Amino acid sequence: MLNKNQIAQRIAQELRNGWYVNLGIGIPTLVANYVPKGVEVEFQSENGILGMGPFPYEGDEDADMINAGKQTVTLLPGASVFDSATSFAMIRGKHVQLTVLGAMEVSQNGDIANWKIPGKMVKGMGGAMDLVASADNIIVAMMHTNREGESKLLKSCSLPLTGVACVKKIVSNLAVLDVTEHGFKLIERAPGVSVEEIVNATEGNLIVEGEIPEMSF
Amino acid sequence: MLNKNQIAQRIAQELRNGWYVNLGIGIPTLVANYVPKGVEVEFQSENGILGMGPFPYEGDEDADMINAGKQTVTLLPGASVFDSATSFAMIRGKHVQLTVLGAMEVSQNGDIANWKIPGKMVKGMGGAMDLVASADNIIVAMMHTNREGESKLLKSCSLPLTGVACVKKIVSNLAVLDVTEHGFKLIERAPGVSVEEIVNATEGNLIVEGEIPEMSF
Amino acid sequence: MNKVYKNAKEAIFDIKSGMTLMLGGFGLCGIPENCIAELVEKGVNNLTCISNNAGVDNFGLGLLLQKKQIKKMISSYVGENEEFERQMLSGELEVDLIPQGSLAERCRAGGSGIPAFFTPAGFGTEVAEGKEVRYFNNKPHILESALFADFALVKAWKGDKFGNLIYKGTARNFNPVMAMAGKITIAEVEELVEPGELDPYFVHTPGIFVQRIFQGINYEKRIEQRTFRKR
Amino acid sequence: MNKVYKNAKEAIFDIKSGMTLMLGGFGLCGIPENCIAELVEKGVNNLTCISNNAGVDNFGLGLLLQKKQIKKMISSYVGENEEFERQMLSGELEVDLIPQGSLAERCRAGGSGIPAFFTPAGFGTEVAEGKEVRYFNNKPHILESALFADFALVKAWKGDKFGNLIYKGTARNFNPVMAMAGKITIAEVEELVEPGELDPYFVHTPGIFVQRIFQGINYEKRIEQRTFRKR
Repeated sequence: MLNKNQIAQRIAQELRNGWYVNLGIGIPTLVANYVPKGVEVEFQSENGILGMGPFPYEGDEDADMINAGKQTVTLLPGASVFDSATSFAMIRGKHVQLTVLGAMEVSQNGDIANWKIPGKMVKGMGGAMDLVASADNIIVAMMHTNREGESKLLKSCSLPLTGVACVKKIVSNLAVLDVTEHGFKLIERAPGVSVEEIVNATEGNLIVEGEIPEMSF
Repeated sequence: MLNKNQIAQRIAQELRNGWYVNLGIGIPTLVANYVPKGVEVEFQSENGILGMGPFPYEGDEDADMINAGKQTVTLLPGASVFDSATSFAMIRGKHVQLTVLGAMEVSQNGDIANWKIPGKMVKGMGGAMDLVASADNIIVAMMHTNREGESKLLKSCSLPLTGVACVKKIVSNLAVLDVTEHGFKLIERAPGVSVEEIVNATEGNLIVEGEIPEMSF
Repeated sequence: MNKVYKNAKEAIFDIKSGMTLMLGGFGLCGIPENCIAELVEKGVNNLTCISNNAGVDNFGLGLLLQKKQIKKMISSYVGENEEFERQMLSGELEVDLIPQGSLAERCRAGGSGIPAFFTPAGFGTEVAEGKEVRYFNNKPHILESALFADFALVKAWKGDKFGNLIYKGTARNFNPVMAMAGKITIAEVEELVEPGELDPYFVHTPGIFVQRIFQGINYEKRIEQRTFRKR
Repeated sequence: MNKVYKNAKEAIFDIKSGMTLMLGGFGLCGIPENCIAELVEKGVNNLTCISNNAGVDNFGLGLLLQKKQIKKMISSYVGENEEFERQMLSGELEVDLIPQGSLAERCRAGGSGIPAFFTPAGFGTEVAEGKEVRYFNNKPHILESALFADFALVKAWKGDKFGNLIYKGTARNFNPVMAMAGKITIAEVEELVEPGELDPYFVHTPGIFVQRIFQGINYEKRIEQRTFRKR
């Protein structure tokens, strides 16, 4: 079973040279720590940064330099800063090659829900709806099941949707799965996790074809 | 009868303190030379200038600093330069208080034609269609008649339109006229021009009420 | 062209209860601190506030929420604010949640004379309810309309007397697009300079979008998530 | 992220006959001189060119018109060019004339994932023919669609290896919006600098919109209307 950092590390293997990448809040943010050697990417933050760098050194935090998670960050050489309309022009206009975000639920056709639990929690969608509606390449970082052990990979989402038929790949604590025409397709198992465990943790249609390799780092 | 400079000078009397003003090519450009004392305005040029100044001193011409008429110009202190989309955001968004432009024809309901003579001359509309469709306050600077002595203030335009029911005021070589619900309303005569001459030079419906004052400079 | 006001109190003198305001900022970054403080002081209420976020419990728009001066919020993300959540879930506060990119573009559209545009964001979700759907290039889009405000309150780094503004870092965010969409836009700046001091090639918000400007005081610039590395 | 090409010849190597190109510039100000010269040299034809103007008879896009490499022009203003007028009136050249603001906004829309928007410009004129009309706030608007190009060719003052660009004066004009709308955007710059040399708060075109960049040579920067005062 993967911890949060390992999920991020596995996702980082999907990065390709020259890509612009938007990382959501939470686990996705950690992906920046695992960019493979030899791969150059630039991180976009939807509040208006291209070329986002690491956290500042202690004492150098600048209230005027934050990321979309409101964390103090730095800029790398060659970075640029812009307004919110320009930022979403990049996103909506498909200039960002990969979006990584979290989810409360994903359905087997790629629907995603991550912004609202009716009557209980309403944080808002932030930039997620723009991101999932526009990105050609969306990877979801999530736990396979909730605290009660119930699957979050469903036949259809029970929560209000963020986007429809948009998720392409899921990296959970148990597995890597592609979202295909016929449902979730199991690609890799987390170290020490059996196919059976993944089958049991997946409510939506799960396609298991041939030998499923264990993921490697 | 007014010459081109006098037309510009009469239009300049319409400027009000604090206005942003877009001047078209030709006579309208000359308006900048006659801003009344005590009136502060800023000139917008649709290729991307706010705070356009006079022509540069000889030898200081900069190919990278032109106005919408492709003339070399300067910037005044407090000026700004921007891209074409931002420039027309200002225009379309009604942030410009006055537009002055030329016309080949104006009709009594305020239609204007100034960009094309079918089969003969097609220069294009440039920014004129955006300007006339959006400005609340449009003054047309024009000759009252063409070279053949035919009226250019018509019942309806014969040439392809630039905009419909948009012109508010006309300053011609013969007169100042408002465009009203019932047609052209004569406001002032050019020095030495009789009401009869104006009537004869105006094909569209012309309203003449009471004594018509001669314009003063 | 002198648009200078003495302070927030004078600049917002004619903001009245029931009006619609846009407020720049992302989280607590780039928010018009002086104007917000003065709105609390003034006690206007029944406000409709268009702002990406709603501040935190005791800062930013949270201050107006505490005093129940806000009738309706139009935002994209409102986490980090318990009082907000309480008022919303209890029905005291109307809330219109909008995808962040649509919010930014709708402000820009309002300032740009574009009454409506199509975007893919929100198709198939609650956000699309009641909105026209049209397919372009086989992909569904929804029609979103322009947003306007009686007053836009923005915060900039430096500004001149003509209203030209530049922003520092990510404090830019929604400020430029909201400056475009206010019937009256009030800019508060950390430093007010003379016309000619800002480089005309690098002005972020041309003065035409700004009707009033003043130099703010006592900026707290609170950091919401202080994250750092050890040296 | 190194996007640097050696020169125009290498940067435009895969531009082919029949393609749609966007070319920045207003009149002769801010035009991609090196790319245009290389297109002439290369001899590609049947091009659709989206550009605010069409150059003059012997410079700018006029050079491509002379060689009859252009099948169709999409522009807002094409005066100052006799060969253009001749080709257009004789029917050799297809011409789509668009209001200047709509042209700029349609490029920006293409780059921003906005397939269509409403604008008042052109209502009641030839431009509106065949387009949807809708009233907003009692005022008629027409629906305009996004523009795209196989290649956008833009000219900037300075640029870095990541494709970040800044423009000088009014040479900015259509360049930033066209940079957004090219499937591949090629930027030619007067000065190529290292990442970090441009101030990140004042970049005009973020590098994400630029796929290739090269330092141009022998800029003529011809002045169309040299106007001046005596000292």
